[in-house]
Amino acid sequence: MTEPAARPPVAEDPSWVDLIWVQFGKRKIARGALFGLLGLLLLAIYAPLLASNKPLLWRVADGPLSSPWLLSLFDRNFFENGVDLFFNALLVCVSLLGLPAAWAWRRAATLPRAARGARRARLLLGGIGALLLTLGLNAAAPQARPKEVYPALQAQLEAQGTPVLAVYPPLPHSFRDGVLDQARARPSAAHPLGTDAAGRDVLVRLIFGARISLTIGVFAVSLYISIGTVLGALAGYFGGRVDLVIQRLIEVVICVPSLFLILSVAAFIEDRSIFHIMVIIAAVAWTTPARLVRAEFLRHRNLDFVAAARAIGYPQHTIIFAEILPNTLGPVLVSATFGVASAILTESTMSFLGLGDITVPSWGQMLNAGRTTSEWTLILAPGFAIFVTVSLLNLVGDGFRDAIDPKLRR
Amino acid sequence: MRQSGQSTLLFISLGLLTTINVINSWQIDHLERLAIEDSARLAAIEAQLRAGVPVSGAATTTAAGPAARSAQEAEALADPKNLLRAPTRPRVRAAQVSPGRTLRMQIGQDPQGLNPLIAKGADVNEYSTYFNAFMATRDIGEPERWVPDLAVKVTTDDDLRYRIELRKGVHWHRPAVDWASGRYDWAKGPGPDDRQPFTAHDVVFTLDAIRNTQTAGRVSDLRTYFEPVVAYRAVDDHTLEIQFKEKAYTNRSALFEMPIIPRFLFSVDEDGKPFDAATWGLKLNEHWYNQKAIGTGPLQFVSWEPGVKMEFARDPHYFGEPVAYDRLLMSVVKDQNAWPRKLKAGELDFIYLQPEQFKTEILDDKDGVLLDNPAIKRADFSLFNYFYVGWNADRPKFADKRVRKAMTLSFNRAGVLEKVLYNQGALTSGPFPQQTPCYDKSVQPLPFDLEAAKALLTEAGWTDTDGDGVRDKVIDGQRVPFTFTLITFGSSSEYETIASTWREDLLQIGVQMQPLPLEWSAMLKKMDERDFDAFTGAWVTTWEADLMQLWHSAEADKPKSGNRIGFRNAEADRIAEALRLEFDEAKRVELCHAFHRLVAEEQPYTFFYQRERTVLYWEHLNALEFLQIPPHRDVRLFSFNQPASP
Amino acid sequence: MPLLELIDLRTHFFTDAGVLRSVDGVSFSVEAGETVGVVGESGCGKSVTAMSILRLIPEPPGRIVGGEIRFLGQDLVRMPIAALRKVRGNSISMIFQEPMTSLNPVYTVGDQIIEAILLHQDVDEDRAREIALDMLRKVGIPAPEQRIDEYPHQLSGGMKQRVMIAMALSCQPKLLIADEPTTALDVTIQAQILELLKQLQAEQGMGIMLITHDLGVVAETTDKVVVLYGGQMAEVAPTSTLFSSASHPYTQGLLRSLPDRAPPGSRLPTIPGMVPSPLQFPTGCRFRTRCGQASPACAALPPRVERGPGHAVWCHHPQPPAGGAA
Amino acid sequence: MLQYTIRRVLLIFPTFFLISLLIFVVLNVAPGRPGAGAGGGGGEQAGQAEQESYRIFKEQFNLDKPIALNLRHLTDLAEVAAWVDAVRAAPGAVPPAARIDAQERLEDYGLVLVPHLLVLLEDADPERQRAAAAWLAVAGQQRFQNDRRGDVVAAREANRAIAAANQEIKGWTWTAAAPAAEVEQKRAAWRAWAAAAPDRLEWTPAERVEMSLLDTRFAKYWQNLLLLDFGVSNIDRRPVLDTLLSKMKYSLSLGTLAVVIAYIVAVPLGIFSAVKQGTTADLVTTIGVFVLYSLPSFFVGTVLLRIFTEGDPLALFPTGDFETLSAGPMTTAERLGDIAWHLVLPVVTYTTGALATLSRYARTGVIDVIRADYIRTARAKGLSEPVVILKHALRNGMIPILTLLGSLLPTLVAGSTVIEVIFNIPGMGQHLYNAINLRDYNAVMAVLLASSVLSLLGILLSDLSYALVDPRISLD
Repeated sequence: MTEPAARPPVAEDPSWVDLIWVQFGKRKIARGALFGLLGLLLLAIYAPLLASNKPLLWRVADGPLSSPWLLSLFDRNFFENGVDLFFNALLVCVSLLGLPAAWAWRRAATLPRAARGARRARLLLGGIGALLLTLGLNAAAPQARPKEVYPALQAQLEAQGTPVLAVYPPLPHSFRDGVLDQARARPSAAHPLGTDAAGRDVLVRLIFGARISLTIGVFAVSLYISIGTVLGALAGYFGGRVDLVIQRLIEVVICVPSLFLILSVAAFIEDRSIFHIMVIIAAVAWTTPARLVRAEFLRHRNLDFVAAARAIGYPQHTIIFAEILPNTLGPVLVSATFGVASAILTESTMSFLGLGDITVPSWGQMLNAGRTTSEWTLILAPGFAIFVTVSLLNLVGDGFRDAIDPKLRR
Repeated sequence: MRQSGQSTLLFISLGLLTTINVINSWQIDHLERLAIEDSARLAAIEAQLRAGVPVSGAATTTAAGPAARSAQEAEALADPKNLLRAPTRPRVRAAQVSPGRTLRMQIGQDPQGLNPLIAKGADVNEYSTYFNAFMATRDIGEPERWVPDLAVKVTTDDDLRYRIELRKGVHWHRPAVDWASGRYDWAKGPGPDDRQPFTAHDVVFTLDAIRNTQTAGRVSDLRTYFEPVVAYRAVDDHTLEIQFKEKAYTNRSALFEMPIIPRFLFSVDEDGKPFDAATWGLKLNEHWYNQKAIGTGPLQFVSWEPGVKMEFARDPHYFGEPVAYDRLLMSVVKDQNAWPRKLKAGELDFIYLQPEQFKTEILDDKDGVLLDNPAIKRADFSLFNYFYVGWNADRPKFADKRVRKAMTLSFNRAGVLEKVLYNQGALTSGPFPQQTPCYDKSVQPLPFDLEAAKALLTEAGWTDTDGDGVRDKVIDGQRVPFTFTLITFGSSSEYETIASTWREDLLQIGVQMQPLPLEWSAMLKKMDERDFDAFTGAWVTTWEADLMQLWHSAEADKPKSGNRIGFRNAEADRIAEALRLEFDEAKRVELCHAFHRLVAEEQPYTFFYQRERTVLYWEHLNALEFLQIPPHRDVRLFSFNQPASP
Repeated sequence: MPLLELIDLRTHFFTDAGVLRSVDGVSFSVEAGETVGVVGESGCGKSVTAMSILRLIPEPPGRIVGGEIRFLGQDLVRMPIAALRKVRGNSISMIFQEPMTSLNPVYTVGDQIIEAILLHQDVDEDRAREIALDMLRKVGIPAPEQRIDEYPHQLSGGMKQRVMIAMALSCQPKLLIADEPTTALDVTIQAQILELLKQLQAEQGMGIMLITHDLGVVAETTDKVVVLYGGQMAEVAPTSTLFSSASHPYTQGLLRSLPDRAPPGSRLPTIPGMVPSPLQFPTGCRFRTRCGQASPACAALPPRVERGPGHAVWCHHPQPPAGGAA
Repeated sequence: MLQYTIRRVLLIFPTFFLISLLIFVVLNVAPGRPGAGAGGGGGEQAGQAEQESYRIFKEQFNLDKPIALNLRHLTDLAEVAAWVDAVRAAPGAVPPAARIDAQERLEDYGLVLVPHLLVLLEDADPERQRAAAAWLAVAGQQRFQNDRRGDVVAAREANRAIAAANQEIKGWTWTAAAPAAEVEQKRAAWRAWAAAAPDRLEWTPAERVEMSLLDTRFAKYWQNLLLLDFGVSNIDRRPVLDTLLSKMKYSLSLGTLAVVIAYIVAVPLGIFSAVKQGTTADLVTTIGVFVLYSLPSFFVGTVLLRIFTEGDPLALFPTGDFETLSAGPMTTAERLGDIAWHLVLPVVTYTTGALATLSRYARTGVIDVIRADYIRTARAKGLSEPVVILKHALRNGMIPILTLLGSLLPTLVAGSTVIEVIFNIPGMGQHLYNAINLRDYNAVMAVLLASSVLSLLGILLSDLSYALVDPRISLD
């Protein structure tokens, strides 16, 4: 929630964002759901800390102490998916910079408004910079993979009588490497939700699935919000022929039933990855923010403060992006929150129908695989995960909507 | 109170209407019920009448077993020059016939159509054995023996010119059209139920259709066999002559197993007007009757609603042994997960089990009671196929047979078969079905041996020189690491499991493999363009071995050919060519065994396994029996152990 | 017996932010045939008082927490809701501030008037329509036969308010509560409407409770004035008395800010400060934060001080009449 | 109103055109060979890939044409020569992908190639001449005319001539071993053939423009579309429209039932929740509705199937399908009962999803109006609470939810893929799913277009119904 860099000369209540925040805070359920989401995000970020078959600490006899777990975080042969690498980079950044950043953010609140915005923008940029740096370092790092299968190695060494110090995460299983001998195990202490056909721990995959689902939701929505906002802004601001063309485009896209279109397009892409899926979802869903933004623009275009901005000679793009756009933030934010939920649902529906990316542990994928078995846990666990995430998002979205819509305020 | 007056009136009239409606519906329901009862009674009377009247051509089946079915057939079988021989056993035991029963089975998807000449697919081939008869069929007991079907006698002197004597008194099924409309009166024939007779002219018409380049679909596969035909003609209504250009072992099976379509129906449009000679091939592709079935087989077509069901009924005029029940209902159930549920609910009589279900229903079944119902039984049969991993021999990495062998050694086939595929099949070491004599049982599948694999790779020059854990080698002056991409069939999750398991093992020997799941069409494109390192695949095979398409080096250079891996081996070429011309069974087996040993040594494929199928069925069916040869499932073999419907 | 008598009425709103004591001890009465003006600044509780009478306060968050509303001797606060409905629109009618939105847009004006007539009078539909037409004619709507079948959006603001009045008066109520009936209208139409009300009052002899912030209107139309401040009584007096000898500093402030009382060319005097938020009313006299006469004593609740017949003021320091006024 | 309606109806056509263009392009640029879907799973059968029949297949479905813009007439001699050489090159000399590409181009481009091939026929290299003649025999083939519509007799007559001509030129090729005299004779035949119809081999600029725009898949598709011909399925070769219509009844029954039930439940629920806004009852309803909303329908369907069709105590319902397939003749009443019994679980699944949205709309709608001044007026008139809500609040509050019905039209008819797949209901959703998996372009196109048309109509209907319900809106 950054403030726009340039303050409009005759803007509406400048603490509008705070106002919404206060209104939102009054809704206990929505606030709880937001904390739930935050927890989910942390779960996704810290997934490797919860579950990995690489020991956090490892020492053979009196040899040097090492952390195969730490090395594995940026091993592109182990975490081969870009999503996982991104989250691992986040894990490092959040762990190292999270607390100082939060402290700095809070401290910024004591500053005067203008300085606060700038400070927070700088903080945000710094955070993104740190993330990119981590990712870059990771790309530059050698991609050798520790070949050892640690639990097996430990057993082997101990059988030889060599003392081994090994500290594993609470769930010492990999989300990826299955152990054929343990395939399709019923729930037990070692595997609280059992294992799947390849002998992979279901709970571990569920946790890593949160990364996939959140990524799909957030990225697809950011993508289509960007497209939609730009197109909607253009249509609403310029009107006339531009509006006509964009309107037609919107009309064309909304007339084709979206799930049908998504399924058809997905089926005709041969090597589907989750990035394809995100793009497809975005390509179909951008009309919602476009319409919202366009409507807001039409409403604001003739309002006094825009006329005032124009009268004192602000360039056109400044008017669009610094003055009208912040006003459209509210409805777009609401639709984005619901959008994330529906993107997650769409992805799991696609996976369920066999049109997803089968290489990633997405929840829909797991549910579809679980359907062939008679194990209730394999159906209920991913189903419940989807349900909880979507519920949380919907509740937060609902809270935002109530907070933004004064009509529903009590 | 105008308003209340109006509404009162409205309510009264509404009430009246409702009452009238209820009474009406009740009356209609009653009438319908009467009508249904009447028609059932009529059908019963009809069946009784028919039972008393012998039908021409079809001597009522007796318990004579393998005995000849007609005088004509008996005479023909007596001729020692006849290529066809008496069957070793009948398909149906007459005592089992249960009138009034419907056999209910599931099919996973609709066939492309029901014209066996146009529609492609293993399913159509199977269904056509229900409604169609062929020139000759393979014997159930001894598949190398041809037994009479539509033909009773086939003779040849040189394996080039065949003379065929057709069975007399056979009629086509009555087309399933709206006869009452009068539009189809042209299709009526002189036979019983206005049927049209089957003659040699139908065979000639079929051959014309196959050789007409305008036709497309399954015919294009058949055309390959019939292109080298010099001439064919109908000598008379029941005699046929055909001359091939080249002698080939495949000529016989092509001729005998060719689907035959009736001329009276397929040479004309829906109003009975003959097609133009210039374009009739194109018309056949979209013929109005392609979505219905017609034939001379034991079951006649009743209806097909795509996505819902397909129905067949016993043909009362069938010339051979009639099937043991009245109707065959195939309901389309696309979701495989629903199959066991539907069986359990009694909506189906038998189902195929998928590997996952096999695990769930059979391996995990503690009490040994299938689907928790003691009345459900199990049967298994082995399919004519083999799964393999193909190596692109044109890629430097896999040009070396030691490398290919190392790949096979590092693939824990037995483990995967057990854990992922639940032992629903058997490991295989060569390209022949294990039930056929061609399969050389002395050739054992390679073991899972990572140490041996490491040794072979080192021997082939692949060593880890830079210590990054991945072997490398200098090829064309460049140091390349041993990494490769395995294209897997993306629509099935078991491949994903198999690939991820294998990848872990390959890492142990310093090879990095990246699985790439692709849709079938994308996979096909990559294979056609030879743009792959390795891929997973499966071939469905036939009883007789033909090695030309997959293994001959001439095919290796053709784009879009079956020899996608670029296998070029002079010895293999020699064997494949010799096998085409060899008619002696013992010598054929020898050639096959030689070839089997050759590929086991060369490892162009990593041979994986031959799949088995498990079937669950209700015990009101007699123990299920399956054919050794494709399509394996033959509903003519199934029968109920209760005489009539409950 | 007065037509309507409010005794120590208290209506509070219970919100997340706290309790809003919008009406906190209001007492006055309305006699038959009398017009009582209720004045005060925005947020002083005028409208809430009016709505409390017919118990139209949205509940929750609002609630009448104390006091009595006696209408012809019956306490409306404790009356069962079914009985109250027989009073609503029948013996007590209401006209609202916003004629634009007070009529249901999806029904014709005729439907909406006839609905009320059918509800309270034992007549059939045809007769109800006649009554409605009659009323429309009475409130001065031209071509009522045509207008009766039109939708509200087809009428102008003044017309709508006339329709509202017609609806309110269609059952010959004994009391009419008019909540700023003319605020949203042009000045000329305002006068017409007030004139109409006066005329109809003369015909039907009903009591009118006229809520307004416009002292000019009060002077012209009312017999008695109730001045509210912060949800509490400030002063009550016959209209002429109030204008001549207002005693509450607030009332005096109000009167001073009337344009016709200030010398031409001079700056219009105003009451300093702003109306405090209902959440933060001061204790005791709620006006003390803005009052020039405030003393420490004002922290206690102000006493009711009788200043003459029908004239009372709630103040610790009642003022003598402001200088020189009529 | 009438004028507005007419204008809106007319506006449907350009929009529909754009939609069809969008879908067409999206589906056609996607890689993957039509008709090449499925297969694979249990293994493929070795077979000769026959070029001839694949070419006929492509021709039949216009797949040999470019998607929306045909610039093939700009092909020059060098390109054609390169392709001819690529196809006849020695094994291994040309990458397989390039060879396949060259071959497909030579097969697809048709008459455009003829002038260039005629030049190559005069090439010095006899092998090139031979290849040129072989490709001329392919490229010179004329298309048959459609003899199912229009002047059938004339079309048949023409087709006979075309067939004869095609047959004749097919013979004008020779083998590598052919004697020089035969080669010369056949080359002469080609020259004479070219000279006989020179106008066929040259194009005026106008013809080129026409070719660019009209000799495309999209143009051909639209030509057929104008005659309400959606083409035939490239899987089972039935007219896709027939299949579509036969599927519609299933989706329609399921959809209508589900929507009606959803409305019956959702509207009172929404009103209840709105009237009780802010109370515990409202909170519970809102959260409950949210829970339903967040449950993916495939999850609900799967779990319901598990619970209510398996297991002894709760095996209450059939395991899917629209009706009992193996049943004998039934009276209409029995059949309806059978269908209803089959539809219980699908409808419940369907409803859980729709319920949330609808009741949410109803609640918001009523809340929007319940604070309105005219509701206060209605109360002040002495109307009882039910009358206030049902007569005054509902009519206004229900405007959005009523108009929503219009936008539900496509869902009603087109059904829900997920539910139809899970419950094996052979409706349009399942049909689309299968068509997608089988790469049945025409069927996918038809389903998407049909549901788009329904959407367009739904939007129109919802706008019109808005005007009917709300007197404030005037459309003129």
